Amino acid sequence: MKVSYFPGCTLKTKAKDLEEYALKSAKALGVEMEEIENWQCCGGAFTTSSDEIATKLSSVRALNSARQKGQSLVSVCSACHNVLKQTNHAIKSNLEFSQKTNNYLKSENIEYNGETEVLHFLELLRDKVGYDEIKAKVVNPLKDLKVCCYYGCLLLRPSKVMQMDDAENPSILEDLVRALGAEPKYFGFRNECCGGYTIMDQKGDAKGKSKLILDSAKKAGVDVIVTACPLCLYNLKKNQDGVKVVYFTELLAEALGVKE
Amino acid sequence: MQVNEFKPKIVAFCCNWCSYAGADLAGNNRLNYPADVKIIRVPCSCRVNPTFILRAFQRGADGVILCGCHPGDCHYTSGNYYTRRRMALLFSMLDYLGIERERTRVEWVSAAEGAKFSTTMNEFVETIKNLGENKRLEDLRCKK
Amino acid sequence: MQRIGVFVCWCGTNIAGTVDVSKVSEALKNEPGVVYSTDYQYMCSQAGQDLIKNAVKEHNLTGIVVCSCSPRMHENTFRKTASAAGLNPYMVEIANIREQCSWVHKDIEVGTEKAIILGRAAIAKLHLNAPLTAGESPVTKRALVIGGGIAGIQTALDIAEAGFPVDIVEKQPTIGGKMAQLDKTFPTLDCAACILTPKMVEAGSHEKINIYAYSQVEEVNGFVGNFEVKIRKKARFVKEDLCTGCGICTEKCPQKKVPNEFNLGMDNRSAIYIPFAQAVPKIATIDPNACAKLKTGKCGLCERVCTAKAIDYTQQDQIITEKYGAIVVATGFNPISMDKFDEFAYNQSKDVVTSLEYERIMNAAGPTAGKLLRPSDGKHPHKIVFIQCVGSRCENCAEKGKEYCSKICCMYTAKHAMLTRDKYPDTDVTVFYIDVRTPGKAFDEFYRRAVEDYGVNYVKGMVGKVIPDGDKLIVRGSSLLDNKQLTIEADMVVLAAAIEPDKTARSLATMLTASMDTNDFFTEAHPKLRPVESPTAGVFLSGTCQGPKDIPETVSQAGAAAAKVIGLLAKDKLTGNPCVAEPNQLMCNGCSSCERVCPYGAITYEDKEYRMPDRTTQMRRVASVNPAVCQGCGACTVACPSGAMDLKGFTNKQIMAEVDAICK
Amino acid sequence: MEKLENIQKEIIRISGVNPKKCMQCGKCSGTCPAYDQMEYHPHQFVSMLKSGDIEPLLKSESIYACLTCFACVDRCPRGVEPAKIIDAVRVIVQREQGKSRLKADGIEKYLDEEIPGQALVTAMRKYNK
Repeated sequence: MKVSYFPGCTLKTKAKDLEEYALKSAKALGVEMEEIENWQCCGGAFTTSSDEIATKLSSVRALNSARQKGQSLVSVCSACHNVLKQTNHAIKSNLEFSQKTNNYLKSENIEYNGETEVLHFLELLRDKVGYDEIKAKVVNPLKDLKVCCYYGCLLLRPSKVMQMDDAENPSILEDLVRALGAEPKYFGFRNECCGGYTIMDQKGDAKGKSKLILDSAKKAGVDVIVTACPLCLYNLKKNQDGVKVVYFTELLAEALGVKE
Repeated sequence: MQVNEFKPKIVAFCCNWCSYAGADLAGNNRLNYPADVKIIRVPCSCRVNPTFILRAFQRGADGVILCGCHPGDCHYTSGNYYTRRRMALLFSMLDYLGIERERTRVEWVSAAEGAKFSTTMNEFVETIKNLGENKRLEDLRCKK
Repeated sequence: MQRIGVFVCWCGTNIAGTVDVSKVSEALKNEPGVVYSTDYQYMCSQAGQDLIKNAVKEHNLTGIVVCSCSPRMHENTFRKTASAAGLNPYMVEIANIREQCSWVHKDIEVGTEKAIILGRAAIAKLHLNAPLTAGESPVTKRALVIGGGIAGIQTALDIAEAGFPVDIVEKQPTIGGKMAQLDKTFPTLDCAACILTPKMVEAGSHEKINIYAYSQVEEVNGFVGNFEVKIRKKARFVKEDLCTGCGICTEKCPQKKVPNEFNLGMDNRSAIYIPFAQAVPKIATIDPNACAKLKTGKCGLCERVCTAKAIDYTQQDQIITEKYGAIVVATGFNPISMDKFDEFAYNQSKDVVTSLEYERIMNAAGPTAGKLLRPSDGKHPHKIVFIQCVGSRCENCAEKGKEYCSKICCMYTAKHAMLTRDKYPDTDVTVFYIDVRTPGKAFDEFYRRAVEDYGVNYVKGMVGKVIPDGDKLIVRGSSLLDNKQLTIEADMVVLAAAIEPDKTARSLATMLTASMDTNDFFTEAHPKLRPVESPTAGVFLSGTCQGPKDIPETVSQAGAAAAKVIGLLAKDKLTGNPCVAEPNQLMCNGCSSCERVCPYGAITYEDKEYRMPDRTTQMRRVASVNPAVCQGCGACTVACPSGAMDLKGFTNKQIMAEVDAICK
Repeated sequence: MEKLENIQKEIIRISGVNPKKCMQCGKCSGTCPAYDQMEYHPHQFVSMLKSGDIEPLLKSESIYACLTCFACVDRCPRGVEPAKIIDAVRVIVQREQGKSRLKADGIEKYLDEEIPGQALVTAMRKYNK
């Protein structure tokens, strides 16, 4: 299986782990992640205003490049995935937005109307590879490891657009963790916001939010918290005391025996 | 007020149990639609003989809309299924005659869908206004 | 040539506000055949009707056109008026210039012009009207009530008391419905079982009432006065005439881990079971999905312990066919699923329950024997949060809940809050509300008592999220009046789930050809004036199948539906609809096209002798319509290739005349 | 005054939100993780947009407190989507000259070694024209 891969800026700098383990695992599972040429930063956040065109063009270029190859567009970073999927949805559902966007891109000979399937790496694992298949390929079952799965917001919401899982009671990460042989631990704060980018200039507030999440996970009696988002990881790590926070891809690579 | 504004003539056949009641409900809720629409009450949409529709065009109607109960909800169990088949045949005949397909419309409106009745009529009148006068089938002898 | 009178109604300002009625009356005077035309404030009033009667006599009218409200409203009124004036009641045509003219147009010129055209079309049609006489059909003096909750029970009892036999069809093994699951009832706090079970017993023992429990309606044929219904009586694997309801089988049954529907799955029952102690009929039922004997052939314990020899593992479903004159729908409601509202964590924590589940927890016969214990660990909760409007008043595009207000939640939530505080003063109760809706007798007083006397903490606002955290539920909501976000650490959360019609209602409506609204509630013939009748003649509505209702409203509607049924069954003959199909046998070629499309089997063929132009005689096969069976849909008229078939009251010529008048 | 009316229309247009659908239940504010950082709360954005009381919103810091976590969008029972209103107000404020909250120069003071690029670009998108 071959898919187009959109890494995003953070995975090339501060979140190299997230990418490295994802790519290794994909290879082990027989998925070829073909990095898009000349990709540009997604912008980190999707501006919902319908007349914001320019900020969404980089996403459209990436979507179009996947379409030209007839491949799905996969990203590992929650933020990139959120922006790509919302942009794709806007193109499909808002005629005015789609016309304006295509006008902008005429000079680049791009005409894009939402044809590409946008997948998060997790969706790729669940829907294309299959968790049973992954379970069969686990060489290093993560026995007795208690894992809290932290979703945050970007993976799940807005649920009408993301359509990845039940946004209020998700299971895509827990099911993966279970397939890897570990024990997922439920905790109530798993889809609450970590404070996001406000860590930049409103540090105190963001810290408060992360602390609630960490406390709740600790109460669940947990060895490690996994997440798919570099910013969530950063915010949680800043506040951690005692609980390890890692990317889900790290556990995946470890279980598949390709971590090193 | 424009003097020469095109006032289309539109005949709406409505079945007594669903669509006519839906039209009444639109009235109860004061949901406006253009006065160009005039309703003829029939017991069931299947009472509408395609010749009635042709007759309307011949007499100068610019659009004809036929409304019945939703499929499966016909008061007479199956009447609207006959309507659906008959109208499909009429559509292909109108195509053959070169009458714009959009001049004739079939719509399912339940007794509870006053809002749908009103929006449907607004849309239909708009469509007919865009198409302009029906000249193809009009019988000039019928013109005063 | 007809002599036509035209009567234009003002309907106060309803019509006169956007239609110049005198102009309409003047304009229609010039139509051919019109010999009299006038307008009047309220044509449907006694004075208005007298005006029509006098005009008929004075001007020797042969037919009348009334330009007024919808014929669905007053066609019958004016037909009676005409009849009283000596005209045939079908020599009346209505031009609908209210619902379909004055109320939907704003400009008086536009409205007037349209009203004139509508009047003209009615006149054109009336020219071709012929006097019609209705046929008669007999009435089967037996009623069917579908659903055995409080609505169905009350309707059946009232019909039976009037002396007519009634059958109740109930899909559960016992009658009683939702009310049997309730603990106390607002606003009087009567015990639900104490007031319901005597009625259940009365229904069960009434000589005129026959209960088909554990049964479902499969097919409905016929029409008002003459329905034929097929009922599937599901196999209980217990002989009803032998079972004494002693309950030994339920005690001995080894399979005891079946979720108990009656307690909403909060405890277990055995594979052979009696839903609850006061069940009517009190007969055991074997659940075929749980019984080891039925699934694997091994066990048979219940057969061995039953001294009445009532167990029969070979029992089959039975189909019963019965004739009825009237059918009452009383299919009731269910709370909606909470799956799409998991921001309230219903699927994530056992301590988040629906109000109906809370009702069972509070009930002495419930899973906790009436003690307030939370489901997760059986501990007594000290802090409970109630959330109102879960799934009610949602916009449709949210695709999760219901657009309507479920009506009963405000009151039962107040009841739960009050009872909790009364029995357990150490338990803190908070209710989040958007509005508290208490429009009923002694309702608002009840709610105020909960607040003022029992110290229930009402917060105006909505909960956004319930977060299970350890053994607590963190409830985050807004207090709009304090302009604050509240975080409450609760032990239990109770959701006032919206209610929806029972899922079986949709297929039943199709069988009955009774119409439903977009929420699958049955529609009434008129929302104000005929609230317990379906637009389909002979079908009546009782209880929440028509819309959300509390118990007193349900009972009054049940009684009203019974009164309508009694009125129908008291008649020996029903006057039919004279607007039926009629073939011109001289034109009929006997092709059978009409017979094939008739949904009622009203068309048969007969051989008749005809004199031909050359003076020979010839036997010909021609169609003939049974006017008692024909419902007047008109499908046959269009199917007929020779144009022999026509529909009285809506003839081809009449409709064409209307078309011509409108297109003029 | 006329200008504010135009801004009201503009917010409704670019956010695609119809504030009249709101039934004032307050669920958006009940679920907002940034509630305490806001002077005007999500339900107030909806009701003030509806009544045309736009000026306080344009001046408020609340537009920078919204995390666009879409909790209010997902949970609103009437499909009103308050976050889109807040985003639209922010966009309109920032399109005015000199209204960028964060500039490229001076950004160093917010950085540490581990802060991911994602935080930077998101903040720039949210705080900058």
